[in-house]
Amino acid sequence: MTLLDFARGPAMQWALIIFTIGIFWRLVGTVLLYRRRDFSQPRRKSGLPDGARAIVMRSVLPPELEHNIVFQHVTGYLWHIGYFVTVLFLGTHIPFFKSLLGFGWPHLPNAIVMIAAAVSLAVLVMLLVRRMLHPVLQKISTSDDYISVIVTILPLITGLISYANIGFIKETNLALHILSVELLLLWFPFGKLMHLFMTFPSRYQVGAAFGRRGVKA
Amino acid sequence: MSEQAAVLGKFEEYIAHLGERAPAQQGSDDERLARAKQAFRAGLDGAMAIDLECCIHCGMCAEACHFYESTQQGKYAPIHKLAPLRRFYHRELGPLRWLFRLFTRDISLKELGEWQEFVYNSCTMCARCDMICPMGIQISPMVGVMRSGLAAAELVPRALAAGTLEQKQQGTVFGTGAAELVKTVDTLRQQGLVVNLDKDTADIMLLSTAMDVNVYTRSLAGMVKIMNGLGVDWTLRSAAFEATNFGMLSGDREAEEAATRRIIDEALACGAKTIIIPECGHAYAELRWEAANIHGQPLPFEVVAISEFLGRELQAGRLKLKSSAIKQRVTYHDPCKMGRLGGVLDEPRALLDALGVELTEMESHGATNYCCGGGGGVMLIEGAAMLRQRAFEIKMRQVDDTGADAVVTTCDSCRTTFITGAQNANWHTSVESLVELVAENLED
Amino acid sequence: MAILDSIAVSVEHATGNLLPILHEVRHALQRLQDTGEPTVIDLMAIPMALAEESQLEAVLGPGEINAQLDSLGPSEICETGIAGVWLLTHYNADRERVGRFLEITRVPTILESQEADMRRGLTELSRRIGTLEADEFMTDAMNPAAQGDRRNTTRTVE
Amino acid sequence: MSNSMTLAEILERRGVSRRGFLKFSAGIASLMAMPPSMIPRIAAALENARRPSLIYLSFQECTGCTESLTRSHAPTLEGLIFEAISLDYHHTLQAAAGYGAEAARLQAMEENAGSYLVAVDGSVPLADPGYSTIAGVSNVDMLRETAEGAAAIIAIGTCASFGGIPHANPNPTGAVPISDIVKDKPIINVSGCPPIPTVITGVLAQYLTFGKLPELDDLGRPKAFFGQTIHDRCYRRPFYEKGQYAETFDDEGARKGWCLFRLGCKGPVTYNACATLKWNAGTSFPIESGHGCLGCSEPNFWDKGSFYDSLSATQWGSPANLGAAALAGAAIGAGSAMLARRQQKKAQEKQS
Repeated sequence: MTLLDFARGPAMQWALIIFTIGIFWRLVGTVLLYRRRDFSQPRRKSGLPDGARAIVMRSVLPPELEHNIVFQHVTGYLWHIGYFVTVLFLGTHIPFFKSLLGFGWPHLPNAIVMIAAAVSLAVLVMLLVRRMLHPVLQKISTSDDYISVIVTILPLITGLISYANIGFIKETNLALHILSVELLLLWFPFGKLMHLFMTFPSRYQVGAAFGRRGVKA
Repeated sequence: MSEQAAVLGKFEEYIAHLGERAPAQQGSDDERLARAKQAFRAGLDGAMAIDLECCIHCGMCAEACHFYESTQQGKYAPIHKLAPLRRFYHRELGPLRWLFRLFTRDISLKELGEWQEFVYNSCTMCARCDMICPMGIQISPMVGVMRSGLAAAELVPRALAAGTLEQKQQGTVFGTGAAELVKTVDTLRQQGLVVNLDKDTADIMLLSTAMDVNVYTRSLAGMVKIMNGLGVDWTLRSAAFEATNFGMLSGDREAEEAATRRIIDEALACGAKTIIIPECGHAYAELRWEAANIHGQPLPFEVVAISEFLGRELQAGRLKLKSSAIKQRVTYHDPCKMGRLGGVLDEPRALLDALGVELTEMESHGATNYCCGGGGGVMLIEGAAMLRQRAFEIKMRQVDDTGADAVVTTCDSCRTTFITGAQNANWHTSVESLVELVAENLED
Repeated sequence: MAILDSIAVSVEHATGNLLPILHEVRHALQRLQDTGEPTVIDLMAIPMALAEESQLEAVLGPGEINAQLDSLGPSEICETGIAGVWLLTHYNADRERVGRFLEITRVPTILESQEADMRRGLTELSRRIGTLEADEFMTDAMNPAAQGDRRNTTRTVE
Repeated sequence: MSNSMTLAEILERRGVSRRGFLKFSAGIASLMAMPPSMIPRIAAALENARRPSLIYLSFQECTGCTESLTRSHAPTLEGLIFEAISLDYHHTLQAAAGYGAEAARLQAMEENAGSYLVAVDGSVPLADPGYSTIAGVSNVDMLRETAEGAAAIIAIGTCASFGGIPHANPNPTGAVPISDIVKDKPIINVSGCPPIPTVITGVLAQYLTFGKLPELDDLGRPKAFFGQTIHDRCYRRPFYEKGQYAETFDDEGARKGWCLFRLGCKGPVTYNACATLKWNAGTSFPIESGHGCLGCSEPNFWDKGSFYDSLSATQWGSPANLGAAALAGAAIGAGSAMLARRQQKKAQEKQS
């Protein structure tokens, strides 16, 4: 049982199991909490149009709000898109999804994916440093924020190292890369990475709540 | 304008001593903490849970908050106001609470005490941060839950505590009871106005506030004049004329519900089909959106703000206004609880349009409007004076950018904050009440 | 098996090792001329696609000398179109390729006659001469008349 | 041929010229991926190498390695290497059988005590010695007995090196590699299923040439042949770097000879010399003929999931477990939510 076998075999198996249990536990445990009924007279019959609209349009803010956060928006989307392009469209990642989901999709040339990965890594590191220095972020950051960003950066670093074939021999590089992905899967349900799932209901709620009072949010 | 300032001066002096009448502390520390936790547990719900679960601490909410923008201090970041509530949620209600309890420290009374500055002095619950949060978190309602926790732990700023105690025990605000109302009504009647007070039944039950009865009597007079002009069946009820709700401002659920129930019962008693809320922001938020929930079922009558009502009457053609009566260039300040949190955006503008006023909007107006800095009871907290003034500077800049000579608004708190803010900053733009403008320009 | 054949496999110039080898040959040739030092490159150790191998031979081109060594299977030792650059290919008894070298030298060492072989050659030659002389003695003794037309006698060597 | 003669003398006896000997040394150098400049030194070393005796034991094996051994295209193996080494015992190749064959083995062991080589092919069953015996003697006993006086042991094939297929799950015979039994002798693992013929003779030639054991990696395999992975020396590597993969065995990518990573190639994690020495006399190797590497020279290659699942596919178990995990998570979540609701209802009653 080499490190790579362990990483590809039992470690991946248990990481995915704990990941799945954790996600459903936290999602169902949150969604089923007591929800207050609102008897007041709504200005809009159903919350659906406003809620659905907010899920998308909350990313596009009116100029008077946007001009203060252009930096956060640009860097945020830059590294998110770079990260997902790397994860979803690298040639060697597709078989992983194919084995998990049963279907695959076309991939992008390595050159493009590597640029996306490098940009994403650079921005993530810069944002981590900013989190330590910015007056607001210093005040509101918890250990979860730091763990989550490190756990997100590690697969990117080990992935780039494995691709560039520097550092350890290939199996160890690949094993470390897979283990870092498993660390991400294990931490996922317990930290703020859950916003991958929680963002959409939350945006729906703000859209519906403000829409109920006749305001586009 | 000067006569108003004089009366306002008297009122300010009254507020300055309000704190002295704050209730003494009763519960022991442990009881107060337990009650705070109970308030948190009762106040939180599934929607707030999802919000608390998906905050990624990106700090963007601070970029929308006038208190942070004007002071640039990290501690005024909106999400920071919810830190204790978030930890409580993860320890007590969240799905992984048994796990989080191992790694998240409990909340303490001392910490809640420190948070008074964040959830009262530096937060008007204006919900501008709710408009920017990339995760769609509604921070303002949760600040309300924080306030209910601090209120349960007797940690309310003295002025708000005193106001709440008075309203809870005597049912009056700033010492203005039925007698003071009658006195003002008599003065209006001497000016030739027909004031329906305590009619047995009426289609419309008009509400007023202590501020209107004592300070902005022309606003009350304006409402009366317009109502008579429209020939609607209305009345004021001395048993429940007070729209202000100190319980909502301080977070004291019990006081809040008592004041609201009093208005609902009175409306049912006189068979009103509509309740009209005077120029008061938080009263609209309370009665329009919370009263039915306190009542426990949909209300049998409609709840409308005066600006909303007049807008509708105008659009229905029943209200006729003299246009081009006002020459000044004007900008409109949307009271947060009317506009962003109430949805009353178009009616006031329709009225201003009918008055032939040249309206130039501020950069942030309507749903993204900057708060005047005095709402949510912050106007009464003297500890928040510096913060209010710094926040007001943003509003002044926004108004100056439009080049308007006057600001029209439709909320007593905003109006008072504008007047005192202008005095402190020696700022010459005047502030007008929408209702008074309409009343002065009714077509005969 | 027609199906398998139908899959036309075209191997592009994939490894990209062709140019590096040619550069190495050029340096070696330069060194040979400057210092006289020969160089041997083992082509078997360098992964090359089929097409690249034939292209290497095409670039170097055929030369004037094509030597054939028959020992433990055939070997071809030929000078390429570039003087001083020799291509050696060794096969074993089953005509399977055993070694393939590029030797940049005046003459590949394997072409030169070897000491041990020459020593053995010497003894073998003297033996053969010996037998030849013995034949002539026997014929003289048995048939003195035939001494004259020695030129066209064909002898079978016992 | 008695053991006293040196290889040079044997060659002369066979009428092989010195030039032929140079060609043989060049072949050995290329075989062992030695730098060509080493050829003269190899020739010199080979000339006066003493003829070691080799005892070839075959245990739980499929004779694939022996097939591979005799297919070796190293210079005239049949004629020369065996001449160089006296193959005193190989019960597949030797004519003698039964006690005669055993007698030859024992005799060879006595004569060359301490200096003979033992080549072992196949794993040794420990569950029940009776599973595999030769002339009534169980494999494990024969191995221990033969290994006693051996100078070194060459485990030929993945079975002897790491247990191979008999060792694969569920390993009914309790098959173990040679290194599990013989602890006190140097063991050279020439893994591969079968190993490349030239690698076997290469190791023998190296021992013959330098008289000492080749440098071994951490799994006891000669670094000369197992120092790099197939992936390192694969001629399709540029396609891997560019991200050009064959998706099926006959799609456009496969026709163009693109990388087979996505068809399960285990090249990146398999150490062997297939990519350079190639098979069938340098004709080709699995990847060149369009099929991914199986990783046959690595331990437990049979138990590492399907040969057609790519390295990044991972063995994450079955959708059923994840389904069960989802249900379990949801159930616990629902439970925790119900408990929380009850607490909240109590708090709200107390509140109002």
